[in-house]
Parts: sequence; structure tokens; C-alpha cells
Amino acid sequence: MQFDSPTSPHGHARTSVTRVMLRVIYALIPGIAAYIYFFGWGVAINILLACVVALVCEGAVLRARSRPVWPFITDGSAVVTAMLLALALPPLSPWWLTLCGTAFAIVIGKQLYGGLGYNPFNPAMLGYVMLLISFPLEMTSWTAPQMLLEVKLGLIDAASAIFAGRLPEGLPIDAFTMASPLDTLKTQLLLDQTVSNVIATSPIFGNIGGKGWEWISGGFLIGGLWLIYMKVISWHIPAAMLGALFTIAEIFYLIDANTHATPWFHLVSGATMLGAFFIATDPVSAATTNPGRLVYAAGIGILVYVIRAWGGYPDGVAFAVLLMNMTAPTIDYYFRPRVFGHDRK
Amino acid sequence: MLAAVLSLGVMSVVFGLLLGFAAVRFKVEGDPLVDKIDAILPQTQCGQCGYPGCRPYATAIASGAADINQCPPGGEAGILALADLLGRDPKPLNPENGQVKEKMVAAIDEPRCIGCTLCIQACPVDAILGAAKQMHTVIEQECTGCDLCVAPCPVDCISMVPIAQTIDSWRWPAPEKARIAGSYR
Amino acid sequence: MSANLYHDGVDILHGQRRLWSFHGGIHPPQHKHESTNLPVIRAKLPERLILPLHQHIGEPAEPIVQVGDKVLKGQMIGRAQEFLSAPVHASTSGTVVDIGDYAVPHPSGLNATCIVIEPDGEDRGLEHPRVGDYLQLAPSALRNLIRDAGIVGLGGAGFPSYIKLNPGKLDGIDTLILNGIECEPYITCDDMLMREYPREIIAGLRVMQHALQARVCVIAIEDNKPEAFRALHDAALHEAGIDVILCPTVYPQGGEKQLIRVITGKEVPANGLAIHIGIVCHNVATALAVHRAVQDGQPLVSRYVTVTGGGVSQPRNLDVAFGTPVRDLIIQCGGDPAAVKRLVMGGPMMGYALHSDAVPVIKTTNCIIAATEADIVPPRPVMPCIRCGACADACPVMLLPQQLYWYAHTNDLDKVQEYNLFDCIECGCCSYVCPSNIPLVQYYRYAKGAIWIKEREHEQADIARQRHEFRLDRLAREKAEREARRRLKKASLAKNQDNTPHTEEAVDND
Amino acid sequence: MMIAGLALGLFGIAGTAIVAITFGNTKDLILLKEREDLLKTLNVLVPPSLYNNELVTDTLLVRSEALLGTSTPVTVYRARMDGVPVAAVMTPSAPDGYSGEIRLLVAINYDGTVMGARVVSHKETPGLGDKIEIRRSTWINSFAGHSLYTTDSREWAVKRDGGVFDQFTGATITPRAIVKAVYKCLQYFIINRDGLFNPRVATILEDTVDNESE
Amino acid sequence: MQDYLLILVSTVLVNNFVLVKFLGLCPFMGVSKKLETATGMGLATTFVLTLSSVCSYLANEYLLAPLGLEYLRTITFILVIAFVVQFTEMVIHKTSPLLYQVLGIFLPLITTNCAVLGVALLNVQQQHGFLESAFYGFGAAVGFSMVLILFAAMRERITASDVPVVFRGPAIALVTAGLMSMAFMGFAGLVRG
Amino acid sequence: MSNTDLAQITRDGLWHNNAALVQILGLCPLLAVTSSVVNGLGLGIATLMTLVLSNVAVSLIRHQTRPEIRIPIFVLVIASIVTAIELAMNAYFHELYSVLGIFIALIVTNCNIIARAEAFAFKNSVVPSAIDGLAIGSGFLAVLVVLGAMREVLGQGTLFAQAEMMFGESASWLTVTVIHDYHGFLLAILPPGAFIGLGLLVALKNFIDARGKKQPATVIGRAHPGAVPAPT
Ligand SMILES: Cc1cc2nc3c(=O)[nH]c(=O)nc-3n(C[C@H](O)[C@H](O)[C@H](O)COP(=O)(O)O)c2cc1C
Ligand SMILES: Cc1cc2nc3c(=O)[nH]c(=O)nc-3n(C[C@H](O)[C@H](O)[C@H](O)COP(=O)(O)O)c2cc1C
Ligand SMILES: Cc1cc2nc3c(=O)[nH]c(=O)nc-3n(C[C@H](O)[C@H](O)[C@H](O)COP(=O)(O)O)c2cc1C
Ligand SMILES: Cc1cc2nc3c(=O)[nH]c(=O)nc-3n(C[C@H](O)[C@H](O)[C@H](O)CO)c2cc1C
Ligand code: SF4
Ligand code: SF4
Ligand code: SF4
Ligand code: SF4
Ligand code: FES
Repeated sequence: MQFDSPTSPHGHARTSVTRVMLRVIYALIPGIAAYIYFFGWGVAINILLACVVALVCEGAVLRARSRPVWPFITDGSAVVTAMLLALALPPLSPWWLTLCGTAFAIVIGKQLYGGLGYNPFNPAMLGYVMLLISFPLEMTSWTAPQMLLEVKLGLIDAASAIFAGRLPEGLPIDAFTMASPLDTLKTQLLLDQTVSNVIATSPIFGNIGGKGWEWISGGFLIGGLWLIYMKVISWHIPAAMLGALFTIAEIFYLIDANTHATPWFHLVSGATMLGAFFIATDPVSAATTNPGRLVYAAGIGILVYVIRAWGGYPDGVAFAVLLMNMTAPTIDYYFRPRVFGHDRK
Repeated sequence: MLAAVLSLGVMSVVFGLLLGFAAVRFKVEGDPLVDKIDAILPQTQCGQCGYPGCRPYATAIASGAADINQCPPGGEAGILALADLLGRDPKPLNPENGQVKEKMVAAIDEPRCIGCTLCIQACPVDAILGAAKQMHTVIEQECTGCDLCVAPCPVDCISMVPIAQTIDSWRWPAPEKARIAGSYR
Repeated sequence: MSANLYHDGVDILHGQRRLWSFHGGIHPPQHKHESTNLPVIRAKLPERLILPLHQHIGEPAEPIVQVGDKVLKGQMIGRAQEFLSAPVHASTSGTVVDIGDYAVPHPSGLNATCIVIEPDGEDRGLEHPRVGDYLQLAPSALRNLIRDAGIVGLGGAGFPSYIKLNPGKLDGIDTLILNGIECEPYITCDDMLMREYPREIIAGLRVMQHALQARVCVIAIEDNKPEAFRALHDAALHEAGIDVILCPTVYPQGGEKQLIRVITGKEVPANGLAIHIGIVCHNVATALAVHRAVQDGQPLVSRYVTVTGGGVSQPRNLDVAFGTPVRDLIIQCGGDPAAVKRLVMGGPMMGYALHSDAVPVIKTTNCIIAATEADIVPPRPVMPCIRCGACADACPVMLLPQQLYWYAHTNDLDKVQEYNLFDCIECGCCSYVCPSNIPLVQYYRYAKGAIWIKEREHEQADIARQRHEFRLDRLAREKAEREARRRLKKASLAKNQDNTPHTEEAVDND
Repeated sequence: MMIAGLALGLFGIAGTAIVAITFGNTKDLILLKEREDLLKTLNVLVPPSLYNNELVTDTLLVRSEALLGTSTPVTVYRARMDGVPVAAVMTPSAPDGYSGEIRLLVAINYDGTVMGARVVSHKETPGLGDKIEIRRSTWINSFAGHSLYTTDSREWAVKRDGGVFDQFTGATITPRAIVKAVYKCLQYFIINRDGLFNPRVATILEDTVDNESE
Repeated sequence: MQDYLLILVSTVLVNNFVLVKFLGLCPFMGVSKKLETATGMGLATTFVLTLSSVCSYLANEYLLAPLGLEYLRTITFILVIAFVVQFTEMVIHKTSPLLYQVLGIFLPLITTNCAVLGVALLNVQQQHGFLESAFYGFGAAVGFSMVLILFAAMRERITASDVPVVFRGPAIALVTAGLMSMAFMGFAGLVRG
Repeated sequence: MSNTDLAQITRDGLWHNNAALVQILGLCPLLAVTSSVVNGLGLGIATLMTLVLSNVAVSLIRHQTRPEIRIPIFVLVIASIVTAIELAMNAYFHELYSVLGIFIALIVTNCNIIARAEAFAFKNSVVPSAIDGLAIGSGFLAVLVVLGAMREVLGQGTLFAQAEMMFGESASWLTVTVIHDYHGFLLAILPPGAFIGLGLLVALKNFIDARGKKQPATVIGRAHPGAVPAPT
């Protein structure tokens, strides 16, 4: 009589990596919907393109390394990476930009380290930063929000802009681009303008942050809160990151409101919300202990502010995440929870 | 030119003198490294590494005369520990020194033993009991499984046998790697 | 009704005790009601009882019978060998037919020494002396009695109970906890026992209290066992100093350290024992066994065992004589051994899969799950750890299972210890919640074993080094002595005779 | 100890000797090469046919934080034909580049027309701001021929700000900074033209302009 | 004070010696396999780098410059560095075996650390004064140690990862260093001017 | 010293024990100056010369040193050689010299050189030492050039840009524009590209070695315990 003899526990909560990733994808939906609403179909096309490229790259590398392909293709992690990367790209960025970035993220950022679970850096952010430093021109031409445009872009228009580099009416893509709110603010501050002045004079600013950007951030916030509710992510990272960013922004806002934007502006601008709930929380590359997560995410919050306020780049989320990714193993080592029955150190 | 030669010459002389002085004043004796290496070696004393026992091999490693991959009984774990200690890159066991084998103990087929004492002389850890012309036995707990007593026996009554596993000595194996989709080849 | 009862429990809590909580824990599906529908009956005696000599933590017992001996029920057939050991008794009357290696319940599936008894069907018991009033006995005499009755912890660990009944301090201990938590799914043997023998359990508790000179006693029961709670609650109603407490269900609340935390808010120090903080914890079945040993003079020869799972048509609890093969129980509960896919001894969280159904029930067997295809989560691919931390959130010991796994999987034995591997109670919560499906607990078990092996090897290497050095010294000494002797001889020769080359040669040859 | 000192000393002397000999043999050549290199750069802006003095050594240090963009003294190379001033090459800085200072060479004809400009060093973003380098784009040549007279002060700006100079897509700050720097340098030149070519002035010419004259 | 702070921020983050300026890469790659050794190396380098930065400054200011022997800079500096390192090693070895355990074995490696000579040469090139030289050296060393330690912790993780066989070891370490340097580009522009 | 030994030294230096790809030494100049082929070539040649000369010198004086001053003497010797070369470069390849900047002086601390002095020249006689220097230096040079080429082509679409710095004005025809109208993949010429590029080269070497060997190199490391091969 032969019985099956694996070890205990003999039951399982029936969760899976796929389920976790699927939930992340669901949680992205409100933000993406707002994004598409404000910036047109380009966003959707980018996401789709990135997903396809990510899956193809992932499959190809796994195949080349003779690893099982199917479990990893279907785990959804590559799709999450692709979606987050695509969300960070300018809405009408040319197709090859998305392709290069995604391929870099998946092949170098993830698979070179052994694939799922082993990458020390956030692959999506690696892809983004690589693109930013290699193709700064393309990466800084943001599409203007739809409401600031004379001509609304349809699906076909967006596709033709992305794949052919031009619009049907023969308009250059430049006609649809403008600097993003953070970029505008940064450039104008360099020209010795005051914050209130900049915000009053540029049409791109809304009530708290950039027009449209506020709503998109709201969408990601909702999705993120749902993720916390579903226990896909813990509250530590978003809370610490947003808290740190808010605090430091408030301090400098109080010191000099002319050259420093309001903390609320920082919270709803750029990739703050997306970063706090979806990017900094990437479990693989973040700190894995709860005390460590607090330190890690607070570090991100502070670095985001430092780079935004004094650095050369308008938004610092990607860099801040990568920089703190570097520290994650060290943080994990030094910030461990107290073990049951041990004294507090 | 003269200024150059002079100033640097003087400087070097001064530095040389200081270093020479320091070498005498701050002289340090002994090398604790050998002990550390010896502590890692398995003490099987089998000589497969090419040295007459573990300590000579440890001395040879410390002096740079031997590589870290020459001890088969130590296995991969031993090489890794040595690499860690010495800050070197681990490398696979040198096949010239033998292969990793399961640990065995010597067993004397006692009725056949003629009491020649040759095995006693071969055993590096005095794990064989017996006297001349009397039957010999191996103290199983003391035997390191070095194999050295097998060859000298004139009647081939010594054989190496695997150590039997009991419920007390059984330990959980690592999970099968086949189950792990993303594991090493 | 259950809600009502829970309120009773809460009242008590409000009245006297505050409950604490511990970090982590999980809520797996209970599967308890399946095996509580039928009354407990005695299991049929098998054709042969196989009694392993090692049914507890510690040294195995030493057989004191020979093949062919006739034995009576309750007669000691294996004697405790050392301090940490427990005797084994015949669980029915019959003839010893063999003493040899048989398959025993153990995750390895290896064999161990057992005494095999062929029952004579009479089930004749040995007349044991009864203790009139245990209160007259000195605690130490009481403990000896309990030791000789072969009582070991019936909550799963099988630690000889008499050792745990030794307070070690003069002023006795503070709290004696009776563990009726039974937090693992499927298992209901303690539940049934508490429903049926509440008074006896409390009597046993009193004996233990006497032995330990414990100040207060607490009986803790999870709120998924309202009948058991009611029974014990009623039985203890007029007993002073015994709290019966209802605890919200969470696995692994039954773990000694977790339960102590829940009841008292104290943490048993790492590397320490409960007794160091003045607390002792026993299982309810152990209390019953103590009562029987003291009251009836009856040694431990049987226990309640839950037989459940999809592989049996009538899941229920049985009162089983030790040594009864598992196969007999399955058949008795309407099961077909051939339909069983996996046979688990113990609960689904901590129990181990058996390699054969010929193994006998022993003192620590509380449950047998005859699992079919339907009971088992189909094996899914194990993915790499994504460091999500779900395991750390579930770990009741506040360990970092993901880091332990990382280092165990890379064989970094120093680092696993640094991450407190040895505080892991192997409860399985981490594996249970891991989305990557990693057999975490097995890695920890592996790592613990690997460390054990490594330490053993180190010890042996040290001994070998000493012996080798000793031998080298000896050889050197012998050589020096030989040399000295030779020189002496030479000198004396030189003195006695003229220096002739011949003599020198002769000396050399010897 | 003695031996150590002596040995090290000996090697020190020997090594130094080798170096010193090499130095002796290459010293003049190096000086020459350095000068040649500089001259090559300057000649791109001021064709050698236009002057016959020692451009590399006929220099002057001047300082004007307001107009030359830096508080450190700035070198001026002066080109003359038979002693008659022809042109000057100034080395001002544009302090307000996107990521800091941009150092320039600006050649100005004696009549106040820009003969050409080059970027010596900058920290602008590669791919965006670095089109000011001649290796990446010819944009920097667009200054040649402009003067304060031909191009009025409002036109000394990038096109986006209503001027005549191109900007680069996505990076307006860098060209803005350079246009401004060249414009101010030109102002400085016009104001100080005579002093600049005065052969007797050899020390640092301190800032004579207090306020920016806009 | 602010100037010195700027020097620190600049050398530690913006112009990190290892990741941006490419100095001290061999020990960065060689002594980063384990966190503990990396920490030891970081400490040793910080000490020697600061000390030799100051010593080289003195040698330049009071020996080479007055005598017009600037062309002997390299040779003088390296001699000073080698001496400082060797002397420190001997002293520590004798006086504090414990400290020697931590730092000693790394000291000889420092002589050939480009960062040390690099700092000395850059101090001259950028015309730093005495205190500036000290801060520059210290900042460079802190920047070096910081990335070394972070890198070591990352490498410990990476060696235990399922890295493709051809990339195991130095190859993936180099790629990682590249990605770190990419992340450090985020600090670009932090110190303007 | 037999011929096979010398051949072995050569093979080691060029491939099996390549300074950059295997020993991972001399990285600072290797990464810092390889944004173009010409830079790489220039620094490579300077390093090669230093290596040969320092190996010869160290081998000559190897009996004259004492342990406490061995390293100072080595660095003195090396620094003298480097400074002499530096001065010569400044005189004859001035433009290249200014581009390579501080990294010429830093050849002194190029870890390869001291490593070869310690590991080889100190223990061997002059001829093998010279050969060793030549081999190691050439191996290093080759990597400098290959990495430079890789980064230059990817980064700006050219090869041998500014060849005139090395070979004089007449050599500017050497410059090849590989990809016309190329915007440039900036990553390649920025610092990260240097690291990643070298990482890829090291991997490529591993790949070639592994393919040659048929059996994949048993990489010993902290493997998955289940993966420890059973003794056969
Ligand atoms: C090695 C070992 C030694 C123990 N020693 C004692 C002891 O001296 N006194 C005691 O009261 N309990 C002792 N215990 C019992 C434990 O406190 C605990 O009650 C027992 O292991 C059962 O708990 P568990 O099922 O949660 O593991 C010991 C346990 C072990 C494993
Ligand atoms: C994870 C875990 C869960 C446990 N659950 C129970 C339980 O539900 N009931 C129980 O009596 N003992 C349980 N135990 C055993 C207790 O820790 C402890 O050993 C026992 O209560 C001591 O009593 P005993 O010596 O009488 O068996 C569990 C142990 C562990 C490690
Ligand atoms: C990463 C990054 C680097 C930039 N570098 C420069 C630069 O070097 N020079 C520059 O003028 N603008 C640079 N900018 C662009 C400015 O932020 C701003 O968008 C631009 O100068 C003004 O935009 P406009 O040309 O649409 O007016 C950079 C932007 C980013 C995001
Ligand atoms: C909460 C959560 C956040 C994630 N964030 C990212 C991310 O920011 N970037 C990314 O590449 N992948 C992200 N992933 C997907 C996945 O973890 C990632 O691809 C791994 O790094 C691959 O090993 C995320 C996954 C989860 C569950
Ligand atoms: S091979 Fe290993 S065990 Fe055998 S003597 Fe040598 S060091 Fe000792
Ligand atoms: S008994 Fe034989 S095998 Fe064992 S240690 Fe002695 S010589 Fe070696
Ligand atoms: S639950 Fe599993 S996947 Fe998540 S951190 Fe723990 S071990 Fe890793
Ligand atoms: S098995 Fe160990 S590590 Fe896992 S949850 Fe339980 S105590 Fe924690
Ligand atoms: S070349 Fe080795 S440290 Fe720079």
C-alpha cells in the first residue's frame, strides 16, 4: 500500500501568485480608467503593447533557460510590470520606446536575476529610468490632458501617433504635448518664479495638482486602499511613504511657500499615489519585514521630495524606489521584528 | 633634477626607516589562520588531500601552497566554508583528490581476523581495538571512515559499510527540487 | 445556542480574566462536525497489537518481557530507561509473539523495535493497587505513580508527564493550564473526551494541581466546542479556583506558548520553559489519564482517536488500545484503505503522512485522517518566494519565514540560526498562507536536521582530532622512547664491550 | 631597519631620476603642445589669417560677475594684426543652465560682431541639453554674425520668447542660458572694448559695470 | 559650513566615487561578497582615505609646490599612501589584534585602490584647501563605504538567486553595479554649479 | 622556461586569466574611458607598456626587497614608470592625454599591475615576466577596445571617432559612422552602460567557455539543497 507522503501542512489557503497579481491588476483599473479618460486611448494602447512585449520576452528567456514557461507566464507578474511601466510612460510615446523599456525591464531587470522573486530592483522602474536617461526627449514630451486640447484624439489617432509617429490631420505630435505639471513647476522655479505664480499662469494646474492628474491619483488611491483591504499589500509602505513625503513637503512649505509647492500638491502629482500603493509595494524588491518596510518607504518619500525639490528630474518616484531597492537587503538585515519570547533589542 | 632626486630620496629613506622600525617594533608571531582552517576540515585524516592528515593540509592552505578544493570528505560544504573564511571564490572539488562519498565506517569480519595489528598501525585515530594475535574490533563511534585500514589487512577482512539509518538518526530531507518551478537546475 | 454559550464565556472573562492575543495565526476550515455525530465506541481489538517501545519524547523503553510470555492488560512490558523516558504497558491480555522491528508511526517510514502481542480475547486486567486519597500522598510519590502508569503528554508531543508535574520550586507554581483548545481542523478527540468525562478531567486536574501545588487552574476551550465548554463549565461550577475559559478560535492557539500568552499575557522566554514563568500546561486527556491512574490504578493503555476524512464513511472517535494498526480503525469506520490517497496521523496542519497503514496507534496518536483526492489541495507548482510577507504576518512566533526559507534553501545554516530557526514551532501557518506554495515547514525541518548533523559532525571531528593528535603524540613518544632505549642500550654495550660494528647492527635491527 | 631605509631610499632616487630625466626631455614639447592645442581651438573661431600676434600668450584676466557669469577671473585672448586689434576670444560662463554652469568660448570681432562660440564644459542632460556641443548639433554656430547693432536686445532670445535663436524641443532652458550669456558677454565687450586691447593693462581688469544695462 | 556640507553631499551622492566617477572599483567588486567583510573594508578605507588625503595635501603644499616639482605628484602621493597604509597595518596588527581581524586584511588592498590616489590628485586639481581636502577625502570614503555595504548586502541576496549560469558571479555583480549607478543618476543636478 | 610554459602564460593572460573578464581588476580605467574605441586603445596601450616594464623591473629587483617595504618599492617602481609614460603621452599625444585625464596617472593604482608584480613578476625571472606583462596587458587592451567599440556603436553610432587624437589628422578617415542618423542610445555611454556592458562581456566569455567544455561548468555555490547532486 503506497500513500502519498508530502509534509505538513496538508491544507492550503488556496491563494496563489496569480491571484495576488490579478488583484493588483484589478486595483489598477480605476486609475487606468481615469487616465484614459483624461489622456486618451494612447494609454490603453501602451499598456496593451507593453503586456504583449513583456509576455513574449518572459517566455523567450524562460524558454532559453529551459525553465518551465507556463507557470511563470500565467503568474501575472510580467503583466503587472508591463502595466506599471506603461503607466509611467508618456501617453503617446512611440511604440519602440515601450518596447525597449519593457524588454529591458523584463530581460535585464527581472530574468537576469532569475526571474520572479529574485530581482533586487523594481523591474518596471528600471525600465522607466533606463528610458528616461537614454531618451530624455521622448520621455519628457507629455501629452496634454484632453480638456486642454482643441482636437480630441480618438483610438485611431492615438494608434497612428504611437506606431507611425504622426496624426491623421498631419499635425505634429508636438502640438499635443506639453511639459507635465511637475516639469513645468520645476522649470519655472528655475526661472525664479514663485509657486503661486506658476500655478496661476499655467493652464495645466487644477485645484490641488495637475488637471486630470488629481483624478488619476484618486483612482490609484482607491485601488490601493482596496489592495490593503484585501491584504495584498500591508499598510506600512503606503502610509510611511505618503507620510514622509507629506511631512517633509509641509516643513519646506512652511519655510518658504514661494519656492516649495504644497504638500497636497506633492501627494497628487506625478507618480506619488501610483508609487505609494503599487510601485513601492512591489514585494520582491521592497523590504520584507514590517519595521523594515516603514524605514524603506519613508526613505522613498524623502528621496522623492529631495529629487523633486533640488534634483535634476521633475519627478523622483522611480529613482527613489530604485535607490531604496538598493538598501532593502541591508534594511531587512537590520530591522527585524522582535521574535516571540525574545527581549526587545 | 637635483631637488627632485634629493627630496624624494630623502622622503623614501625616511619612510623606509620608519617602516623598517615598525617591522621590528610591531612584529607579530604565529598564524591563527591554521587553527581556523583546521577547525573546518572534517578530521577524517584520510590523506586524500595529498597531505598526511588534516592539519598539514590546513597549514598548506594557510601558506598558499594548497588549494581549497582538495578534501573530498569535507565535500561541497567544506569548500564553501573555506572559501568563506579565506574570502576566495568557491570551486568544485578537484577530482584528482577523489570524490564525495557517503560516510562509512569500517567493519572487521571478526572470525577471519588473524590479529596481525597492521590495521591498528594504519588507523589515524586509534579506533581499532585489539592486541597481537587477537581478534580486532572497530569502535564504530570513533571510526572516521578514512579507509586506511582496508588496504593493509592481509586477509581482507575489513570492509567499509554504510552507517545504518534509524528513527533517531533520520532527519527531514530537503524538499524535492522537482516540485519547485523556479529552482536551480 | 452557541452564541449564547459564547456569551457565558465572555461573562466569565469579564468577571475574572482578560484574554490576550498572539501575533498571526490562521483560520483554516474546521471539518470538526464530521466526526462528532457518532458516539465514541471502543475499537475492536486487532489480531496483533504492535507496541513500539518508543512512543514518547526521550529514551525508548527497555523490554522486560520475552517472546512467549503471557501478559495481562496494564502489565508493564517496557521499562523506562532513563530519567527522560516512559514505560510501556500491554494494552490487552495475550501472548508476546515477537520483539522486533516493525513499521511505526514516524515521518521517515522507518522501522523500530516493537513488542507484538497476540490478544487472547479476554482482556484481563492486572489488579492495580488503588490510591485511597491522593492528597495523603507526597507530590513526589504521586509523580512516581504517574510515571509508572506510563503517562505522557497526550496533546501531541508525548513528553513524559511526571517530569512536567515536578514544579522544581518550593513555592509551587502559579497557573496550571488545561489545554482543551484542540485548534487543529478535523481533530475532535479532546472535544468528545471533554463532553463525556468533564468530572473526571476536573478530578485529574485536581491531582495535577496537588502535585504542582498550583495556585490557580484554567481550562481553556475554543468557542467551536460549545458542548465541551458547557460540560466542563457545569462540572467546574462549584469548584473553587478553576476557571473554564472560552477562547475565540484561531490556529495555533493550542500551542503551549501561544495558549499561555492568550491566558496570561506572558511570553515563555525563548530557550526557556513554561515552568520558568510559573506556568504548566497539560492536555485534557493527560488529566483524564492521571485521574485514572490515581483513582483506578490504571496505566495508560488506550486513548481516544479521531478517525475522519473522506476515506471513511463513518468518521468518528474511537477508544483505541495502543498497538492497534491504523488499517483496522479505517475498516471499522467504514473505510476502504485502497481508496485512501494520503493517510495523515495527527491534524492536517502538523500531522505527518504515513507510509503504510500497518503502523499502530501510539500514545501520541490523536487523529487519523484518511484523505481522498477530494480532501487534498491538488499539488500546484511551487513558485519562488515573492517576499510578500504573508507568512510573517501569519507566524505566531513573529519569525520571518521568508528569510528563514531563503537561508534554509541556500544552506546558510548560520544565518537560519541567526534568524531564530529554533524558535519555529513548525505550526505550518506560513506554508498554509504562502501564495507561492512553498513547503516552508519542510525547509525548516530540513535545516534543523542539517544543523543537528553538522553539529554532530563537528563533535565527531573534534574527537577525531584529539584522538589523532593523541596518537601522533603517542607515536612521537614511542619513537623517542625507542630512541632513548636504543641509545641507552648502545651506551651500555659500549661500556660493556669494545665498540664493534656488529653489535650496533644488531641493535638497529630490533 | 637601516637596510629598509636604504633600500627604499635607493629605489626612490632611482625612480625619481628616471622621471626627472623624462621630464627634462619632454618639458618643452609639452608646453608647445599645450599651446598648439589651445591655438587650434581658438583658430576655429578666429581664423589665423586675420591676426599675426601670439594669440595664446596675449591674454588678459578680467572679472565681472554680472556680465561674465562667474566670480572667478575670465581669460581674454586678444588677436591683433600688426598691433591693430582684430578680435577677442572671451571665456564667460552661463550660470543658469539646467544643471549648473556652462562654460563658453566667445569670439568677438573688434566691431562687436560675434565671430563664433563654443561650449567648453557643461553638465546639461545628455540627449536634451547637450545639443549645444558642436559634436551634437551646429546650433552653437547660429551666433556668428549677430551683434548688438544688428540684433536688438529683444531679439537676443530664443524663438519661443520672441527672439531669433532656435530652442531645442523639450529643452528651452539651456539655449536660453547660452543666448543670455553670449548677449551679456557682448555687452561687456562693447563697454570695455578699449580697455581690453590696451597692451599696458596686464593685471586683472575689475568689473567696471555696476548695474546691468538693459 | 555649508560648503563642507555641499562637498559631502556631492562626494557621497551626486558624484559618488564608485558609481559616477569610476574610482575604487576593484575593491568594490572584490570585497563585496559578504556584508561583514564589506563593512570592514569600508571602515579601513574611510580611515586611510581621509588620512592620506590630508597627508598628500601636505606633501603637495609644502614639498612639491615650493620646489616646483608638480610632475612628481603621482610618485610622491603613491609613496605617501603606501607608507600610510603599510604603517597603519603594522601598528594595528600589533596593538589591536581585534581591530586587525576587522580591518587588517583589507589594508594592503587599499594601496591599490584608485580612489585613494584619485582623491589626492583631484584635491590638487580642484585646488582644495586643507579642510576641504579632509572633507573631500572623508566624503569620498563615506560614499565608497556606503555603496560597498549596500552592494554587499545585495550580492548576498543575488548569489542565492537563480541567476543564469553564465551570469553567476562577477557578471551579474557588474550588471547590478550598473543598475545602481543608474539609480544614482537620480541625484544628478542635486548640487548645482 | 619551456615554450609551452610561455604559451600557457600567453593563453592565460589573453583569455583564461584575463585581467578584466576573469580577475575583474583594473576596472576603474576600463569603465571610465571606454566611451569610445580610441580612448580605450590609448589607455590600453599605456597600461600595456606599464605592465611590461613594471613586470620586468619587479622581476629584476625581486631579490632586493624586504617584506615590510615590498609594497612601497613596487608602487615606487610602478609610479616612476607611469609618470614617465604620462609625460611622454602628454608630449606626443597631447589631445588624447587631456581626454584620458586623471586616468593615466591612475594606472599606478591599476590593480592589475600590482597584482602581476606580486603574483607573477616577484616569483619569476625576467623573460616570463615580460611575456606575462605583455599577455595580461594585451588581454586588458583587447577588452578595453571591445568594450569601447560596443559602447561607441550603441551610444553614438560611430566607431573610431576622433581617431585623429591618436594617429594624427590624417587618420580621421578611420572614423566610421556605423549607423547613420542615429539618435544614440545614451545608456551605453553613460556610467551605467559601462558596468552593464562589461557584465555582458564577462557573461559572453563564460558562455563561450561553457560551450567549449560541452559539460556545463559545475558552478559551485549556495545551491538549493535539493539540488545538491547525489554522489554517483
Ligand atoms: C527537551 C525538552 C526538555 C523539557 N524539559 C522540561 C522540564 O524539565 N520540565 C518541564 O516541566 N517541561 C519540560 N519540557 C516540556 C515542555 O515545556 C513542553 O511542555 C513539552 O515540550 C510539550 O509541549 P508541546 O507539545 O507544545 O511541544 C521539556 C521539553 C523538551 C522538548
Ligand atoms: C502548533 C501546536 C498546536 C498545538 N495544539 C494543541 C492542541 O490543540 N491541544 C493540545 O492539547 N495540545 C496542543 N499542542 C501541544 C501543546 O503545545 C502542549 O504540548 C500540550 O498542551 C502539553 O500538554 P501535554 O504534555 O499534556 O500533551 C500544540 C502544539 C503545537 C506546537
Ligand atoms: C530629466 C530631464 C532633464 C532635462 N534636462 C534639461 C536640460 O539639460 N536642458 C534644458 O533646457 N531642459 C531640460 N529639461 C527640460 C525642462 O524640464 C523643461 O521641460 C524644458 O526646458 C522647458 O520645456 P519647453 O522646451 O517645452 O519649454 C529636462 C527635463 C527632464 C525631465
Ligand atoms: C503589490 C504589488 C506591487 C507590484 N509592483 C510592481 C512594480 O512596481 N514593478 C514591477 O515591475 N512589478 C511589480 N509587481 C509585480 C511583481 O512583483 C514583479 O514583477 C516582481 O518584481 C517580479 O519578480 C508588483 C506586484 C505586487 C503584488
Ligand atoms: S582529505 Fe580532508 S579529511 Fe582527508 S586528510 Fe585531507 S583534509 Fe583531512
Ligand atoms: S577503523 Fe579504519 S576506517 Fe575507521 S578510522 Fe580507523 S583506519 Fe579509518
Ligand atoms: S508567504 Fe511565501 S511567497 Fe510570501 S514571503 Fe512568505 S514564503 Fe515568500
Ligand atoms: S512553521 Fe515556524 S515559521 Fe512557520 S508560521 Fe509556524 S512558527 Fe512561524
Ligand atoms: S583599477 Fe582597481 S581600484 Fe581602480
